[in-house]
Parts: sequence; C-alpha cells; structure tokens
Amino acid sequence: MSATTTSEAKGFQPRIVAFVCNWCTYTGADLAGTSRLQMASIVRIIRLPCTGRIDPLFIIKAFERGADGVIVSGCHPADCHYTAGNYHARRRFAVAREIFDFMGIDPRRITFSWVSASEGGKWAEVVNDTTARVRELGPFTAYREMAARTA
Amino acid sequence: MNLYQPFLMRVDEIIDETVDTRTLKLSFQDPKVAEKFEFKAGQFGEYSVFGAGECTFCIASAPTRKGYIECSFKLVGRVTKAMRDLNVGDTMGFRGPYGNSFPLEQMYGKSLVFIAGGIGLAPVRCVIWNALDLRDKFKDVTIIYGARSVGDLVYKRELEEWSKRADVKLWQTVDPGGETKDWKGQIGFVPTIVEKAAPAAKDCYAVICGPPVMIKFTMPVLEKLGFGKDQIYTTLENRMKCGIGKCGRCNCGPVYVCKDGPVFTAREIAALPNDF
Amino acid sequence: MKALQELARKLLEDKTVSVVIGYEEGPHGVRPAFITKPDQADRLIFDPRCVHNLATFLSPRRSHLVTLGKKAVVVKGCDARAVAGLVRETQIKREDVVVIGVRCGGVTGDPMGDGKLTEKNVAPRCAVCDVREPKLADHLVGELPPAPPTPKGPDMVAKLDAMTPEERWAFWQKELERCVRCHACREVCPMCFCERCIADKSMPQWIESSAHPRANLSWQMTRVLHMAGRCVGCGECVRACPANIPLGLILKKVAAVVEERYGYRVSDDPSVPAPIGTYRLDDKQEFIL
Amino acid sequence: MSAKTLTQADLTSLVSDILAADKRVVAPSLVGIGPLEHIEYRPLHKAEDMVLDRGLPKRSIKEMFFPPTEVVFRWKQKKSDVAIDEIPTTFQQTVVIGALPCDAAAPGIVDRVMNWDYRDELWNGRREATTIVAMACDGGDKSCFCTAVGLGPESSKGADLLLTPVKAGYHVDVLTPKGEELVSKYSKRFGEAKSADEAKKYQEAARKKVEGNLSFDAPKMRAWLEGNFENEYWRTIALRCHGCGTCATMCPTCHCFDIVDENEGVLAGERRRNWDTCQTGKFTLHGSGHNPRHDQNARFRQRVTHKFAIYPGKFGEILCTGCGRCQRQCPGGMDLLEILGDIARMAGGAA
Repeated sequence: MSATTTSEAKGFQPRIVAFVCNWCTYTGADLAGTSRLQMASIVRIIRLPCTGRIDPLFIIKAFERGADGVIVSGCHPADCHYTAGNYHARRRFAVAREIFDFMGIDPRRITFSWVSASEGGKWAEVVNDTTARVRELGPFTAYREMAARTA
Repeated sequence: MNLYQPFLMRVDEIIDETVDTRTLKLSFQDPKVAEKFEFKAGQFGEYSVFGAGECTFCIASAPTRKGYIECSFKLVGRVTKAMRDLNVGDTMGFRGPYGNSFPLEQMYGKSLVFIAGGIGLAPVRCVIWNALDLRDKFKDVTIIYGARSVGDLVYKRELEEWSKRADVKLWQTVDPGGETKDWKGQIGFVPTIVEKAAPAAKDCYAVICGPPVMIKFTMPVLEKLGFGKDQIYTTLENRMKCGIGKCGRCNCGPVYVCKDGPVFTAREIAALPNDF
Repeated sequence: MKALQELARKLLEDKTVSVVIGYEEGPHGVRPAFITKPDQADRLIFDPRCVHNLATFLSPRRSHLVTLGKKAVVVKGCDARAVAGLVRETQIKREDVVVIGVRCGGVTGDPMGDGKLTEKNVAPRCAVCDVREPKLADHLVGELPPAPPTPKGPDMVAKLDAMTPEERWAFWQKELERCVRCHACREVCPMCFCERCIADKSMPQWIESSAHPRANLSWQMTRVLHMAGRCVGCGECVRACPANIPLGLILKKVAAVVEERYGYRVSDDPSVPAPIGTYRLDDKQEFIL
Repeated sequence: MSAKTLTQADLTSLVSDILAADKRVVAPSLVGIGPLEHIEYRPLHKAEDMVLDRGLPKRSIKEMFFPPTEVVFRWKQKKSDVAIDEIPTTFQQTVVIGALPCDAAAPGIVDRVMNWDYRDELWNGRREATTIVAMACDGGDKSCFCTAVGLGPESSKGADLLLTPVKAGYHVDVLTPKGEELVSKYSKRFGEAKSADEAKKYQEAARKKVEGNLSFDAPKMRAWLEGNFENEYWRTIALRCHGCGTCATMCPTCHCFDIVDENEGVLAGERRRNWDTCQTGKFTLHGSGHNPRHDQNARFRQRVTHKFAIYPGKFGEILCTGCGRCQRQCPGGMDLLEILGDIARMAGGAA
C-alpha cells in the first residue's frame, strides 16, 4: 500500500455505492480489477441489467442506508445491449439530478458516467474522481441524521 | 410492555401442507408465558416476523394440546413470504389470544358436523381436535372437507388419521377435475356433499369455514336440512391489524370482528350488513 | 353559463353521454357536479371559484365513476392538458369522453370564497396561463373573460435556486417534516393513475409507509420524478395537502427542467409524446463523465 | 368549579413559565410559507409563537395524543434470537393551550375505543400527561356544526380550563382537578374573575352563530343509518370523493391505524403504528383480493355510519365534534353537513 492511501485510510473513508449495467461498466470494472489498476477500494458495486433499470429511487435508498456518494454508470450511447435503455436513463437522470439538487442534495455526490467493457482505465478514473470529490465534501451527515430521526 | 408488543416464539417444526400452504409449530420462548398461556377454540392471534410485519391467523392447534400453538398460512404477501423463509429454531412474534370462541361447552352431548373448504380447515381443525380430545362429551362427529384439487387438501396426515377412526365420519371431496387417478374420496362441491353427508339436524351443531362462496351456498343447504340459524357457527376473516378493537379495520356494521367475533352464528351473520 | 347548460342538456337528451361532469353551487361554495338527467343541467355553472381539475374524475382507477358510463367533462384550458395526458398515456380513449371547454379568466384557490379574483387569491397556475381557450375541446363555450390579475410576491423557485444546497436542504426538511403520508396528493392527482402505486408496494418495499423524515423525502421525491413531463400544474395536490406542503414548488421546478432540457411544455395535444419515455440521440449529457 | 381572569400578557407569561418548568406547551402557531402559511397545533419554542386569533387550526389536536407515526417497540436480531426494546408509556408533561372546544372534546370521545377491555397505554399515557386549556370559539364559519352533535362553541367538554375572550383578556373557567392544579401552581398569573357576564354574552353570541348551520335528532339519525345500509341514497353518495382521506387526516376523532414494520439496516428495526383511513381501497383489501368495500360509495357510507351509528351504538357517543374540517378542506367538495341534513330529512328528524 502506498504512503498516500495509508494516510487516507486514517481519515474519512467515504461510502460509495455504484449502480452499474451488466454489459459495459460491470465488465469494465472487472477489467480494471484484473488489470490491477490503482483505485480506491471503497466502492460497493451493484450490478443491474441496464442503466434503464436504475431508478433514481435507488440513489435515494443508497443515501438512506448511509452512502456518502453514488456512481451510476452504463454503456456509451449507441452501445446499449437493449438498444435504448441508456438513452431513456439519460433523460431520467438529467431530471433527477436537478431535482436532487433542488431538494438540497449536493449533485457533486452523484457521478454519472459511460464506461465501456474495454475502459478499465476510465472506470478507475471515475472511482478515484468520485472518491476524491466525496472525500472533500465530507460524510453525508445531513442525510444520515435525517434518516435516523424517527418521528 | 404495551399492547402491541408480541411474545417471542420459537419455530419448533415446519410442516408443508400444499405447495403454497405451510404449518408452523411454535412454542413460547419465555417459560413463564408458556405456563400461563391459555386459549379457546376459535380464537386468533397476530403473528409477526420481525422486519416484515404482522398478520392475523387463527390458532390452528387445539387448546387441549398444551405447550405449543400452530399456525397454518398460505403464501400471499410480504409477511407470509417472510414466514416461509423461517427455519426451525428461528424467532417469531405472537400477540393473542384474541376474539371470542366456539361455545364447546354448549355443544356437549350433541352431534357435531364440521364443514370446511381449502385452508378454511385451519380454524375448524382447532375445534375438531378439541372435540376429539373430549370425544366422550359428544355424540356423532362428521367432518366434510373439500378443496379445489387433491394437491390443495391441507392436513393430509390428519385427514388420514381421522379417516381411520371409527368414531369420526370423514367425507373428503375435490372439485370436478381436481381429482387424481387414485382419488378415493368424493368429487363435487362442498354444498352438494353436505346435502348427502350431513347428519340429522336434531341435536347437532355445524361449524363451517371456507371461502365466502362456499359458505354462501352451504348455508341454504344446511337450512334445508333443518339446521336452525343458532345451530350453525362460522368464523369471519375480515382484514385486521390490531386484533383488539382499536384500529377500526375489521369493523362491520355494529361489530368489530376482532373483539365481538370472529365466531358468529348464522343468525348473527344474517343480521350484519353486507360489508365483509 | 346558459350555453353550457344547453349543451349539457342536449348531450344528455340525445344520449351522447350518460353523465356530464361540471361545476355546481353547493351549500358551501362551488363543487364538482355529476349531471345525469337533462333537467338537472341548469345546475351547471362556471365562475372563478371553479378551481377543481375535473379531468381527475376520468381516471379509470375511480371504479365508482367508471360504472356511470360515457362522460362529458367541463375543462378549463389547464385541465384539458390532464385529459390529453390521460389519452397520451393510454388511460382513456379520446373518443370515450366528450370534452366541453370553457373560456377561462383565471380561478381563485378557494372554491368557498366570494369568487372575486385578486392578486392575492388568484391560483398560482393562472399567472403563467397560455391556454385560456382549451384547444382539445369538442365544444367550446362562454365568452373569453379578461385576463386574470398577476399574483405578486417573490418567485419562490428562483429564491430556492439561489440558495446553497445546505439552505435548500434545511428548507425542505422543515416543510416535509409536516407530511403525514396520507397520500392525498396522489389520490387527487389526475396524472397519478397507476393501478398500484410504488408507495403501496411491500415486496420489496421501496418507500416506507411511515411519516418520518426519510420516508417523507423519499416519497415526495419519487412522486415528483414520476410527475416529470406529466404534471399539468393544476395544483390539486397542493389544495388537498392537509399539511400545506409547497408541493407546487418542486413540480414547477421539474416542469422548468423538462422544458429547458427537452423543450417540452405540458401540452393539451395528446399526440405530442411525453418527454420522459422518449429520447433524442443528441440529448444533452453534459453531466455524464 | 371556580373562575379566574387572565390578561393577554399574563397568558404569555404563563406559557413562558410552563416552558421554563421543562414542560411541553402545545398551541396554535404559524407554519408554512407564503400563501400556504397556516396555523397548526405545534409544540412551542417560545410563548410569542402562540397564535390564538386565527380560528381553527388546519389539523386537529388528535396528533398530540396519537401521532401520525409512532414506534411501538424496537427489535434487534442476533442469529435466531430477537431482543425487544420496549417503548416507555410515560410522556412529557404537556399543556395544550387554545384548543377550540371541538378539538378539546375529541380525545374524551376517542378514549372509549382506546379503553374498551384492552387499554391502549400509548394513548392513555399521553392523555394523562396532558392538561387541556380550551378556548371558547367565536362561532366559526358556515362549515361549523358543533351544536348539532351536542357540543357548542362554548362547550367545556374535555377541557381542564376554558378561556373565553373578554376585553381584559380571558375569563377562565376552572373545570377539573387538573385545571385547579395548573391554576394554583401558577396562581400569580391568574387574577380574580371579573368578567363572567361578558364571557357569557360572548358565548351566547357564538352559539347563535353556529346553531343555524345544522341540527338533527341523533337517535333518529342513528336508527335510520342502522336500518338503511342498502339504501339507494348510498349508491351515488361519493361521486365527487377522491378517496384521498383528507377528511380523516383532519378529523379530531378519526383514529384508525395501520401497524407496519420498518428495518434499520438488516438486523434491527421497529414496529410502528401509522394513521390510516377507511377512505382508501387498501384499508379492507384481503390477501385473497376480495374487498368488502369495493368502491368509494361503500367507503364513504362506512365513514358516516361509523361516526353516527356504530360508534354511538357501541360506545355511547357520536364520533364527531362538528368541527367542519372534512367539509371545509375536502378537495372534491364532499359535504358532510349536506349529507347529515339529507339523512335527517329521510329519518324524519330534521329540526
């Protein structure tokens, strides 16, 4: 382990949940792993058939359960295994993102990306970027405290 | 401990009745509660799986069998799914017993006919075993039980046991088309079988439970056979949540089924508005 | 008014429809009316107290109304968009409903008030109205009244946009903590037509049914997102809310986002596709890495 | 019982005193933003937040005794074992100030259902911890009908103290031992009663204002409801009803609830009781798909029948205080006053 990661481990380790599509990003993430690329190891990956299956509600649920950041990633436009799932998702997330922002959820906590099966390097970048950004924002205590209030 | 807090129960045994029906045998985890716990045939409880919620079921075992209770349920929703996921040794919650009961003492010295359809045998089974454990207090005991198909018959081991007993007359039936090649019982709907199998109405009580349509068509048959409205008992299955007359859900006309029922005579049922 | 009554009478007399859904004067102000006999048609009225969106009653979910048979419905321009929405999303067939459009000069938020439109009581949606004459209508009645007064007061959406995320968070937490999860907002909404709402599903349970802060936020955000490109801005949810939560602000925001990104304004033309549920290859994706 | 006087300034000081003693004070106060600003009964942070001159709060006082959601116990799981964490049934001492008579009377009516045979400790715990200082109403608006259900704008039912606005502030009727206790504890705030006559006049004027809105013969109405479940009248009763349940949410006496489980992570959670209403289809829906109340007409019939026949039959009181919220705030324009008037006419008991 390098010196930087050790010192980081002592500080705040953000909890990040990644919702990824089965066909591109998941395979890309796999490639990043098998290629032994350097990246933050704190991302929990949840694999879904397609970005079209990823409901903005998933992101809300992740925050409810204590996530500090969320990554949503799938196939590049025109590469969707189901032809148009990612195009539909793109519209939905564009709106969701602005509404999250409007409700006071900092959009910098949520990363959207297209990562293909061959882009192991890009996946590592997305993970590292998101981790760094969320680390800077600090733990999402506002949401956690709100979620813990019982009445 | 408030009213809505359940007793903790241990799952002692799991018995699969049909593909989607299962019986759980439960015992109280606190020996003090186990010792004090008593109930009467026909009463029900709120069974719960922690994290899934509560569901209302009758107590399917007989009050004469101490130390445990049984619950038979069909897979329909979130709670029953969670109940199916339990293993022997797991913990469940139980609140009860609630509601009124079948007036067995009043039936002493008389004949009994039990009529049930599908999973409706569960509450009736409780009374059957209660009566059979006090067999010398009753005259003839007849059981008429029907299900959609042979596969849908619940409590198969007990049906077998009752069919072998000389002091019980058991009629089993399945809907036309629901029989198997080696089916030895009747074929036909419950009301039809009741017409030929029911004992004389004099000095006899009928206990009936099953799907609403079965009850609807069986009642007139019993009346034709001379059963008075006070000789027929049934148990209502309204949706309930609290079980103790608070939450308002089971309210039907002047009664709260959970507290004024669930056991009613045919006369009482006839007086209720058509809201169940 | 006379024209409206005449039309309703005729539609009922020649059995074109079996019920006309309009407005009547009740014992305590204006309310929806269900006219089934020609001789009741003179009960129908239209004035600035007619705030209700009657398109809601066309929803196939309302089983006690489905049995009434073919309906004619009185709509303002804004309500016509809800009829179009129901047709667009195949909840009703256009030919199964007779749309009676009324020319509208704005409505007040209060059906029990005196009906005089002022800057204070004019319904928020009237300020941005561009459909005072419904286009979807099979029949159009009434004279076009003068335009409604413009409400004064700060533009709350702009005010919220100018805040920091933390301030917005605090604002919504304070407002949403009052939510009692009665789901009245959903029940009165003409566009909430799901046979089974995700908030009622328990396997799996995505949205908890209790009225605590996390479930309240989860519920309201989900409803708003489901309303993207659907909400017709009628404000019935705000009127129904027993906690006076400013649901209109979020819905207004989502409508603005949809318009800005996809050039879609909620339309009374059923053939215009809904923006969510369709896509363009060149949709903006500046937020995607 | 005795009478006192309280000036406006003393009332404010009284609230400050009670707050300083670590008790909770609940009173009408302003909430919401812009045109949606309204009053609700809320726990006060400071005495100045109390707003007593804006009439009836949007929602009733019931949520102070029966919150929209409340935890009934928590649980933790460890392997096959479950441990239950009990919820205390004693609550912070609370003084409700400025409850209008239609709200003050409601908890006493709901007490009946919460205590037949099984005593609901959560309800009773809050009831016992609460002192209600009611305030006589000025007669409200056209939707009020408290006098029709045996109450009135000056009714002291359910109140420990009753304030009546007078020129000097408030005339105070001390009605119960709980009320006595409050007065004696903060005796320096209360003065000698001087305005009994003025208060009486205020109350009489208020009553006159309400009385014309509705009146009916309750026993006759009950008899009609009991005998006319299948009456044609119900077939189209709820055409304009959306089934939103706002009537029940607002209602001071509607008390139906649901019991649900919620998870905190994977091996812990809580069971809660949440408000529910007979106006939704889900309320009575069986697992089998059978629904006894299959449409909105049947559901609305249940609401009316339960309030004016079933509850009186079982518990001896009408489950309604005539606050009029269900009519005033119904987004569909359902009108309980009109319905009750219709039934009273059919029952032959219209006055």
